[in-house]
Amino acid sequence: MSAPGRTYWQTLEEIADSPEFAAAVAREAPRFKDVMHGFDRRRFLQLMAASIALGGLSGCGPESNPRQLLPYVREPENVVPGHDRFFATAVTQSGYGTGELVTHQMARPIKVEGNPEHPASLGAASAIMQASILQLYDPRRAQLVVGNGQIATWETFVPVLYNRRGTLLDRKGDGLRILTGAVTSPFLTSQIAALKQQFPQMQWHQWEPLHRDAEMAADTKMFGQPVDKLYDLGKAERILGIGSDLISAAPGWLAYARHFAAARRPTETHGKMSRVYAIESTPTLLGAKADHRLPLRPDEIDRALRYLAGQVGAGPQDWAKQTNLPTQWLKALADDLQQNKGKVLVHAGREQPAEIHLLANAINNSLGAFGQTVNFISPVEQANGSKQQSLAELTHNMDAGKVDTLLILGANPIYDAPADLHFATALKRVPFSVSLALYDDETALASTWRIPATHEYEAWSDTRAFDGTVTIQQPQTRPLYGGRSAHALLAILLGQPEQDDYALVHAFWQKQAQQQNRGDFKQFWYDSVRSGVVAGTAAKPLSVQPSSDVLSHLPQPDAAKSNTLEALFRPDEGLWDGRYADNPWLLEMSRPFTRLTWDNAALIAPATAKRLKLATHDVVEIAVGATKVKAPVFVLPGQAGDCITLPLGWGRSAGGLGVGAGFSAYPLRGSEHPWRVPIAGLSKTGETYRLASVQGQDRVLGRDLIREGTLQQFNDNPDSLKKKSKDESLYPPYDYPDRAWAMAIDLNSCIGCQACTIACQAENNVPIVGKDQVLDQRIMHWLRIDRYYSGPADTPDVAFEPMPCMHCEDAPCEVVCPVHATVHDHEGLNLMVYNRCVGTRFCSNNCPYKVRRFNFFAYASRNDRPDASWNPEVTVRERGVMEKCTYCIQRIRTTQIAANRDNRPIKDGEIVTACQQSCPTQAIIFGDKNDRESAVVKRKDTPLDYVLLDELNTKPRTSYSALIHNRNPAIKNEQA
Amino acid sequence: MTTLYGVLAVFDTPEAATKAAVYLRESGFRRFEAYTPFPVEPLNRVVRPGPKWFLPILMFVVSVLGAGYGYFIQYWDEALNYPINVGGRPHNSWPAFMVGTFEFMLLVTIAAGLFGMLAASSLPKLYHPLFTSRFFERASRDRFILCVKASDPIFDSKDVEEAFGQLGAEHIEEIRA
Amino acid sequence: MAIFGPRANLFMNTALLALGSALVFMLLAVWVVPVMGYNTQDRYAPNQPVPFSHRHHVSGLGLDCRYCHTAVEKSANAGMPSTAICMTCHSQIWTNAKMLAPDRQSLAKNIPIRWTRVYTLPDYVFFDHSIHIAKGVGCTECHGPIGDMALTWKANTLYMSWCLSCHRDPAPHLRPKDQVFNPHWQRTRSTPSGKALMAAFHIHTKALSDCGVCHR
Amino acid sequence: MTTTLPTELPADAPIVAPDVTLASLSDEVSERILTNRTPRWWWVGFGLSFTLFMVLPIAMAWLFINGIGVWGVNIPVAWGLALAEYVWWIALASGGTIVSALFFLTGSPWRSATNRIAESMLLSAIPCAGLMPIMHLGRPGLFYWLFPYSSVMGVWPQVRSPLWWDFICIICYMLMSMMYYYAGLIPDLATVRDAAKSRIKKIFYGILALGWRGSVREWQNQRTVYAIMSAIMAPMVISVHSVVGLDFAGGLTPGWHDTQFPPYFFFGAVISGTALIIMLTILVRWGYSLQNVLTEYHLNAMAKVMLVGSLMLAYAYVWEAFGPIYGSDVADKTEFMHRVFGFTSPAFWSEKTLTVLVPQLLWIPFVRRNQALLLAISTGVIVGMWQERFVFTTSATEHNYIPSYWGVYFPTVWDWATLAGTIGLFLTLFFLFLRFIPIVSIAEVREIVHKENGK
Repeated sequence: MSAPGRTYWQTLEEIADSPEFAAAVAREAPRFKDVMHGFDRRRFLQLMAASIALGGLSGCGPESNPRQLLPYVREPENVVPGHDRFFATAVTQSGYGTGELVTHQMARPIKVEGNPEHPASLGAASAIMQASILQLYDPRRAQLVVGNGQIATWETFVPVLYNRRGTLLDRKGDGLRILTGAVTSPFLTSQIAALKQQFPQMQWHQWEPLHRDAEMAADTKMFGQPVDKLYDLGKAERILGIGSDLISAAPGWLAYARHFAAARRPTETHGKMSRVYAIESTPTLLGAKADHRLPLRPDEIDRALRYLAGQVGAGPQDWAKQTNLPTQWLKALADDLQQNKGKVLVHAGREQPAEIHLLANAINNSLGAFGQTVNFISPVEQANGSKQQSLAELTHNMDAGKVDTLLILGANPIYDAPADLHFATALKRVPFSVSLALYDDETALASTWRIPATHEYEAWSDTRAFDGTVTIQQPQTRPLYGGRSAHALLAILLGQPEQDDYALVHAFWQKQAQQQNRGDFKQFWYDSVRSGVVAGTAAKPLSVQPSSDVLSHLPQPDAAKSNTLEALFRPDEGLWDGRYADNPWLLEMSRPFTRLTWDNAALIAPATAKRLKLATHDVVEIAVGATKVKAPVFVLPGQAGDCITLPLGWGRSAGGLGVGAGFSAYPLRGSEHPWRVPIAGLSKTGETYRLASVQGQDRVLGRDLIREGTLQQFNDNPDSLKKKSKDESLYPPYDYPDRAWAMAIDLNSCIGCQACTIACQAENNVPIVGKDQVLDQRIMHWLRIDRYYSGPADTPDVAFEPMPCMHCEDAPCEVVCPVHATVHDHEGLNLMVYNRCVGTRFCSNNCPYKVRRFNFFAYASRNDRPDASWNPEVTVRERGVMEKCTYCIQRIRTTQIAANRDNRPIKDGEIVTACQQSCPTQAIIFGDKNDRESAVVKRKDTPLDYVLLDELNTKPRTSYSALIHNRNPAIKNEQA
Repeated sequence: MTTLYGVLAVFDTPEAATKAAVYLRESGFRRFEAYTPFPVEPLNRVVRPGPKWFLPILMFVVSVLGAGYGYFIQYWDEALNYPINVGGRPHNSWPAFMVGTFEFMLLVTIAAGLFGMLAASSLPKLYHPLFTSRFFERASRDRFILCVKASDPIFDSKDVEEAFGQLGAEHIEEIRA
Repeated sequence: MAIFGPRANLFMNTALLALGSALVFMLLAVWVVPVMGYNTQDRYAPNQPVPFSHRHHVSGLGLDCRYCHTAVEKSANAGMPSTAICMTCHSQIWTNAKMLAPDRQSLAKNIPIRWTRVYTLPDYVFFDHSIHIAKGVGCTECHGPIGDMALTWKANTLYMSWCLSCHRDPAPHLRPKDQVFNPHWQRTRSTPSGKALMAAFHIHTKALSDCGVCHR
Repeated sequence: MTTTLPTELPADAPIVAPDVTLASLSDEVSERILTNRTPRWWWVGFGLSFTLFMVLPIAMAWLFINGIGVWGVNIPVAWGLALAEYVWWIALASGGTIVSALFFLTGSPWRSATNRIAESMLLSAIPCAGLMPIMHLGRPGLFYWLFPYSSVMGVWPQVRSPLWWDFICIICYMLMSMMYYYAGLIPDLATVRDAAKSRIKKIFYGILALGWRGSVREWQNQRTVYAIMSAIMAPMVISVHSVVGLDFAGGLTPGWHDTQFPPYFFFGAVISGTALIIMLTILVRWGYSLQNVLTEYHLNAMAKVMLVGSLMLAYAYVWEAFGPIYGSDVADKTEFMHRVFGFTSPAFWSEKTLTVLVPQLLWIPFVRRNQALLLAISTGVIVGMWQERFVFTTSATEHNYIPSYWGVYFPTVWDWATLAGTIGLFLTLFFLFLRFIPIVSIAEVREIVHKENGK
């Protein structure tokens, strides 16, 4: 079977002597920088082409056309061919950095893991982080410098910019504008500051479509100064989420999710468990995990919060006399919160208006959350003003013709700016605009100059995490497509002789180190880069004075307006604001609630859909003001009535693979209504559109798939959820004396974030199949997260259930394979031998858990990603063979071989599966069932442990911990 | 002049042929054969074409051997050659091996039957002296033919032809090979 | 009147005989063809850019395998020697031997030498040199009398059945740790028995023939 | 199951026409294939069949070039049309053996004239069946890995798999049917050889007849062996189809995991096989105008078999419903509900109608004798059985144990092309048999003629 990954591996293992390799090594390990060579992209691509050509020659039997071996010319130190090496760095999302370790095989970055030493990661890695590795290799990335429509080169661009600098200096930088996204990078900030000195008249603007303006404004109002809040979920016993993105998108959510889950495992917390309430208009991950969830329209949320404020004494008493609200529910909530003063956390999502944030702050304040569950630091972002204002000013200046030089660094306003600003037309007024972008996106194409940007894995830079911790980002390879970094660009404007980003960043930190007198810089630099964390840079806690009367002059709530539709804008779980819209893994990642791939849709509550006579797949035309947008409908249980959620980030018109996928909601998004806007008209077009959702049925239909109970039940009788399972079997038992690999998955911890799915995809060379094939039900994900509803359709309980291979001891799949292609080994792994498979697909029919995947076409070779990006430790599967989760057998084998080499036992936790490693909430544990001390056994021994479809007696090795709800006895309605 | 193979007589009914055959046997002839368009039961008893039990026994023996081999090859495969844990089933899952055993047994039995039959009838034999007679073709149509072989100890062409004549043979002919 | 003369029987029988033997022959072919030299590439010795002789370097000069194949004890790949390694000696001796021109060019131009593979495993087989070395499997067990090869030739089929034969019964293929790299090692009366070695190396054959050992 | 049928002859339907003599019988039957003037209806029929057959190579080429993905199969529904048709073809084939072997044992006189048609049909149907499982493999080129042969991998087939049983069954069944066919055919070949005028044909059939002379010794051996063979073929065909049933019942998929399917499948074979034989018999009677040999008596008898078949099937259907409804398995229940009310339910209901309700008409003697009606009912049965196999194969995996992974199956144009192509293949082969093989077992009918007409 032809396996590009492996072939490339076998040839590149020796190719790797080539200059770019040595250079890459030098780049990755600073102390090798003396071995640096120049880098030539064309040569790199030639080599790739060569490797692709060689890809076809692999296979068994005689080598009619033997392959070649290319050894090093000079062996670099510390590179053992075939050994993984890890390099710390960080990726940013809307400015905030998350630390990670990038795995290298022969100097090729192939996998992203979280950096356990980094506060924002704690070892976990989000789906988006992990997918970034594919973006690095994406052949669709921008590769050409283009000036005024002419293909140019960096070398021709530099003088142009340099000359411009001259004229700008004369007018003190008047007319010079710089547009960036949110910036936390100390170095970039210092560069811009330096510019400001040279060009006093210049302006720096930032734009983030998913900005946190409202929260910032509210906090500034509340505390008299801008602050960032840090949450201590260990202390929070009562959590109220208001459309909260606390464990899904907020800066630092990976860390928050870790602590959130830790407080919700009754078996580990001696029967104690935080109680979570959620009030939201559209389902969030926090809402899914909430013990009580109340879907409300935005205006209802406003009044509900005022009611709460009244109840807990944070606001005027008369607010407590609200009507047409589920007051019984809210009252119970209010009482519960008050009984837990000091242990309460109220969190509102970035999409909530300033009033809500003020109310949340006030309630937190009066319930003594500040200093306990909520702590303050000065903002991590360097320029923390309103992004919206910032962009508005810029646009107006452009319209007024005040701007003649505009540098756009990694922003894409033409696509995602508020529609009413008409940025595109404004940009036409700018005679000289430069766009530094990863893709030839909408803005880049409209600028007079466009420069391919470096990926974050291709250049030196630095960034700060949600708590202020600084990471020095080191490149994982030389620029694959000739990109340039923002630093290099600004350096030119600063009149510095062209130097590469390494020198710049290095110099900057040398200065910093001196100022902070860090002692020996060499050591400091080495440690910081190596560990991925600059020690002691976490922001100091800030003591603030919350003003108590913020609520007094709060504008009156808009009157209840039911049956008038509202559009809500939300970030997409995979594409964020659209900047990841070209990433195949994220496009094909099933969204936690809709399970949609390759598309976004207008999410409508069942009741509303009924009223409007709409069904999933219908196409509607949504009119806001004069603008109309066509969108397919998706009926989403748990969505609040009368509001239609439109995920942002889709419908790109330029860029890479994402072009044409989904629809863009940005045209409907204006400045005054960034997150919710009344819908002028919604009309059914009569067309239908096929949405590729990978969820078959929404409910378990009486099967024992999701076992759940209440904390009450559990504490009264821990074994109440145990079901008597009989171990009768006709077959003599096989015993697994040495090792018995097993997995335990905790449904309480799983928040459905999809990180494990992407981790598995990255680790195991799982190909993407494309929308058509997903529609044909041929998606390849080895590990999927099933989503089940229970209870009424409008306010359902949600359960997420990760489904890897169960590795049944009496596996039904194995017995029906006629060629021994799937069998057991002596450690109880259910092996899948691809090269023996003839593709009868009987095993899949006979798998009760439906975790087997089949290569109906040669998907792997259809994926246009460079061979270098596949994991060389895993076979790339050919057309016509079955495949499935292997418990990451390659990791097991590598560790076992290493252990056997020096005759030592394997420690528990030494072997970690990809899904387990990436999981932010540690929902997945893998280990040896025979080792009574192992973590996996500890979890399996808990009374909550159960296996799926017990009655089939397949004896799965993967087991689950039942779902426990910490219900508030005062709330009768089980579902709300 | 080639050697005499035997004398052939054509009868138009099985009864006549049988009568003739009985006569031949009673008058001490041993080496004669009857050729008929369809099996005529009485003739069997007169002509005595050899043991009836041979083929059944042959097929039985073969079937036993076949079954044995069929089972063994499966047992060898799963339990001896490469014993792998398949879904926790025992290496010697004899119930599962039964199908293969059974089918293979039947296959070899049928084969033994067919080839045994041909061998026992010493077929194929494209050439046979009798084919030289143009009357012989009717043995596969509507006539019943007796043939006394010259090799019979008491064979004498004159007597035989005479006898056939009396027995009402339609046609009498000497066959030479 | 007959269409077939007496000879027809002869023809018929010969024909049947031929048919039968043809069938038997085809059945045998299933066994024979795969193990024919053409398919096993037995003694396949491709031309190399530099006609490197193990006989000269190993048996002659007594170089240790690990001098060139540096990673063989640490990693799955034995590691092909870099040009630099060749040049450690050949910068001193045979400095302008015609035969070594490719080396000098490679070093000068910083372009790797392109050797031709002698052993190629399919991509779905994951072989690890280091563990075999660690468990006392000598180089020559797989690479044949490599120490005496003028030009490296393929000494084994690399068929799965060949791998299995050793994975099922490693004992006869083991040798004391210190002899692993000895190209001319012979089992003597004093060498510990295969059983003893298996115990010493903690080799347990039970799981050694699991599919997952080589196929991932 | 298939016990003896009433062998009493209806007054109005003699088993052979009184005017048939030994001579006329041999001459007529052999003349049909010896004649140099191939009838026009044969050319037309053969031409159409062959054109249809030509769809198959195209479909296969497309399949092998692009991969199994060109079919509608998916996960969860990993088996689609190909497997359904495989079962369908096997059922049709088995019908042939049932008529020729089972009713030889029961000594039903009507079997003699029809068994050659039945077996020719069987031999034409097996290739169609055999193709399916190989085509549906992900890597068809490697199907030979199912053979127990010594490979350099040292790995052998996994003989616990129902698929392997199946593979072995098909191969054995094909070989055995051929030998059984030939063992019965030799005397007739001899007849044709002797009837042939042209030298070529004499040689051709002469070689095939292996020099059969019809001596008492040959007859005795042939009859002994043939009887035993029939006694073997009968259980053989039952086992073959039971194993096909085990392909499904062997697993634990809801809707498949049911002990009744082996007999269930066999019943299907009885009815659909007989139906096809009836259609072909009518074709042969009409085409070769052999009404005097293939009399209404035969049609009548086979109609009765079909009726019995439909009754057995009805019994199986009752159990098909009883299991899920009475049982406690939720998955089974939902799966059955899907089968009955799901989106394939039209096929489900029409299948039950065509295979169980409509054949009840056969209680009426008139219907059993009326060729037009018989033709219609038989066609209905065959179509119905196809639907049954289709619904059975796909509906189970569509609604499996994991609701979140429920799916649907839609055949693609290439699925249908494969079906069309195999039908073409079947007809092509059958027409060839018609042209070159005595389509009525002369030797066996002779005995009846002798018994009935005495000459």
